[in-house]
Amino acid sequence: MHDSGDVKIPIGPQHPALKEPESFLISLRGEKITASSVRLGYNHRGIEKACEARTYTQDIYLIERVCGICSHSHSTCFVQAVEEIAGLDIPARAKYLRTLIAELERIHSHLLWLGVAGHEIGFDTLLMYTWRDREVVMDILAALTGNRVNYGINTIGGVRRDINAKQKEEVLKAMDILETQTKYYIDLAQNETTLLKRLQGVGVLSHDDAQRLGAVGPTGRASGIDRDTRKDDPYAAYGELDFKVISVNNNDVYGRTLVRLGELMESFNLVRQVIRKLPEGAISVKAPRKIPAGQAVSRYEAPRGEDLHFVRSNGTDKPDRVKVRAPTLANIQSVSKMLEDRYLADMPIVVAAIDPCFSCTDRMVALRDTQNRKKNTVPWETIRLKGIKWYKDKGVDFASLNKKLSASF
Amino acid sequence: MNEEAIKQELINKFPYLQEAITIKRKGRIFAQVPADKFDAVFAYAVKEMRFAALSAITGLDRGDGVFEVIYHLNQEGRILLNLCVGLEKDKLAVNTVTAYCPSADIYERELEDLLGIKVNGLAAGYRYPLTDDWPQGEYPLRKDWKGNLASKEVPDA
Amino acid sequence: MLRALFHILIFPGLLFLFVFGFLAEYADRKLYARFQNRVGPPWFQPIADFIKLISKEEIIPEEADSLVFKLMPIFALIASSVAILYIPILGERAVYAFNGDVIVVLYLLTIPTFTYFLGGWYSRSVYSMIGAVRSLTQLFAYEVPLFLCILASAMLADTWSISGIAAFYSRHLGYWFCNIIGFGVALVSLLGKLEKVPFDIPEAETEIVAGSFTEYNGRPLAFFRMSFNIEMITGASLLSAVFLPFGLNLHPAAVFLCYILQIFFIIAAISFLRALFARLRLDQMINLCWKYLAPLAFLQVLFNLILKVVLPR
Amino acid sequence: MSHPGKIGRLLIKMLFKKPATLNYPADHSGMPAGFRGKLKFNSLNCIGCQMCMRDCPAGAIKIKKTGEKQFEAQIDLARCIYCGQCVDSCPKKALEITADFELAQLDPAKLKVNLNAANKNNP
Repeated sequence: MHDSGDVKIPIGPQHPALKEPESFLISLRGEKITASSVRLGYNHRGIEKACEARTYTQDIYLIERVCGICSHSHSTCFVQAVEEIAGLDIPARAKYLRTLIAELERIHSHLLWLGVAGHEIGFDTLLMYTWRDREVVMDILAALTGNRVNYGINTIGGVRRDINAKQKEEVLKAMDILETQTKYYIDLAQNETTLLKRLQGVGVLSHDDAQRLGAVGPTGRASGIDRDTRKDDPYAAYGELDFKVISVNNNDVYGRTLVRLGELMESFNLVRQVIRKLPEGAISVKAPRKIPAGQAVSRYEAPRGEDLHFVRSNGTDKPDRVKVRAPTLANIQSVSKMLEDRYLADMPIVVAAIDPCFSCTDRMVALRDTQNRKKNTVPWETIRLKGIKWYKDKGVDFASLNKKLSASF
Repeated sequence: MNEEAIKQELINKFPYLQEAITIKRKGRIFAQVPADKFDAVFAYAVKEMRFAALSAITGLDRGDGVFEVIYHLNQEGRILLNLCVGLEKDKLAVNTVTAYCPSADIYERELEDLLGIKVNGLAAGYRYPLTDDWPQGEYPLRKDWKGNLASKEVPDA
Repeated sequence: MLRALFHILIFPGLLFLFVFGFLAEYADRKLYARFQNRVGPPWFQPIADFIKLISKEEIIPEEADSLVFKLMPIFALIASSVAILYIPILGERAVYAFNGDVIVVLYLLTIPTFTYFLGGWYSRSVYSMIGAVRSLTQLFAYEVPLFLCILASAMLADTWSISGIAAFYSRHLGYWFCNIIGFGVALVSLLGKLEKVPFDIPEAETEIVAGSFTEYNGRPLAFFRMSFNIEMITGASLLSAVFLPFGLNLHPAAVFLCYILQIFFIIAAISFLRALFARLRLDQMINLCWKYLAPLAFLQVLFNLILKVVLPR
Repeated sequence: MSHPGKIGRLLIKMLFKKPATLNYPADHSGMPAGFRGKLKFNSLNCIGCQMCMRDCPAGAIKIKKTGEKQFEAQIDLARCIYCGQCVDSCPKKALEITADFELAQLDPAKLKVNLNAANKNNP
């Protein structure tokens, strides 16, 4: 894999291109990548072990924080598994509201991805514009659910908040604004030369490679595998809604961009359908505190791909085992395949194209003392204090700053 | 190929699975497979019955000294076949399935790291998800592991 | 002697360049932000950044050659500020003009790129080495078209001194239009020299952290960023002197106003181009330069040669 | 027909439009009404059943008995994740969510807020 001749450069775990910690070891000959290996696990926080120590209601909020961007996907997937074990049949209105928030989350996740992709290839204007438009859908989500990201709309047996007529108007108005913007971005992605140059033919994953390596979601659908859990294994209200599964055969990053933009357009009319067909009735059903023993597997089409939760209960109010398989885990294995004989400059956009989603943990830092050559492990705390002391010697005293600031509060 | 037909075909091929297969609901088939016959059933399901995609591998410690490994296979995304293998505490080993599904590699490393289930034939590589300086013999997802790691002195990296 | 000191230290020298450099950076960043529908930084942001960097602790990597590490920013600063003395700012006459100062200015403007290479190479980090090599490869791609365009207009003006070129075109106002292709190519090459977005490959933030400046911090980084600002001023005034000879012999105040307007127009063009494109890969950038910029420059030279014969003196 | 600089027209248009970013905190537009921020405690309705303490995912709320039929809620704003589960679990509507989200403090001790019966208008 890594022969000794090439220059080996580490990308990550702390690297501006990768928003979250995953580390790649890339060996280069000139500008060409000859081999790459990926190292994961920096974000392991032991969520599955923690779930076994908490009740089901508390677990919803823990599972929601597995991923910062697609929190609704994980909480819906978990709650559906628990409802299936408990045999709860949630009211139709709750199903439609879950689908509404799911599609709004897909819209904000794809717009975020479009901006990050633009930033990875140095097109910051696209980042600024897409993230400005994303604020429209974030405000809608904040108004509907009470928070911009971790919505907390799900509870076992249904949803916690309802939607009134005025909010329905706002959602429809926002969809029209976003649809015009997305049409412009589709036209831009297809016709802007520098964008095309940086996206076409990059990160190629052929159809059977994608199948063999188990690529899911937009990464798979850009290589011709049209698997979409919303269509194959419908959950919530997707059974009663009609929509197309977007899949192209470009097999490269450009194809993934087209798939995500196509899905944005699909999400807009899905949201309109949900608002139009929203049935009347209760929004949640009373759920028992102790869930009877049993097991269930629930699947969900997260913005990044198929998300799978396995829950096993043992009759108490705490789950016996919760297994979360995030979509990125399935896609990360095809990254090494995509990176083969690509340029180093394509590395960030190829990694960003599968839209990886991790988060970071507290780490020790190993500092080598140049005078006495002794290497010691310095925890964060000492570095923080060293920083403060260093500035104090320079006459900048933070204590007085605190007093001044707190006086003004 | 609906759930009934799949169940019937499995039972014809492997008669000992007669009462071990249950259809929980549309698209979910659970099958309890004895450990020694697991490789044959898995190969048959992947090769002949087009359960080509391995969605995930779940490992769990039932607490009563029996561990379980569940292979979630799906057929064109619609039907999920969950092959469940029980393992005794003293003989915690399974054979790798990376020959049929290369994507299983990272799921099997997770089994090894978090539950200590030995996967024979798994290629060498980085451990996932725990760190390199994680002490040997500590398997966090086991029921008897209480996470008293903080007290132990972390070896110098 | 006093006049020389005044020229070096005050007017077209360091003080003017510092202040004008901060103003130019502010205009560039504010316009770039407004193009992207953002509010943009306050006017004192560049000065604040400079002061913050100056007050920071200076950490030099152990393997790096500390002498080279410290000296390169100073050389970059000197090279780009000395070049301004040969470029006419107030009217047609630069402070020092002799027949051949075009070559001197062009070489002085190339030195900063070499200092980025040496600074990056000697700070021994993997990212800065790759960034350093990239800035050199990129240098050869955009340098040739830039030289050709400026030499083309020098040929038409039949002189090797920038002041002479400016004087010639201000007398024959009609001729400046035939250099329009040269102006376009020179503008794009200036983007390459200043390492702005379509060509900021050596400093690609998302690939190699900060390219050759990865290990730089504190005072050296402050001087490097300062040299970028001054290089922007010098490059822009070179382009405006050679290609935009407007209002060179009016009332001195009007001349200075024209100069400021031209510099502002060039900076606006730079930030517009910066907001317009995605960053190219190195191989694409070199293709672009050799497939489009160089032929256009040759066309400009050819065009000027014909004009030299046809046009009355 | 792909050509470079396709976004040019939009750039010029954006130059003359109002920027979309705000100068927070000077420009203080705040969050929509239903936003989940700091808790409010009506101590009169509280019966001390501690259902909220049981359901709180972060263990951020403590209910103490300060007298006959008088209860005090101690909320740790640092641990609280503002999910509002306690508001739903409370059978007596003693807890409410306000939209106040600017709760940063320099002194960590100030993050432990005591909402008790004494002051009606909760700090």
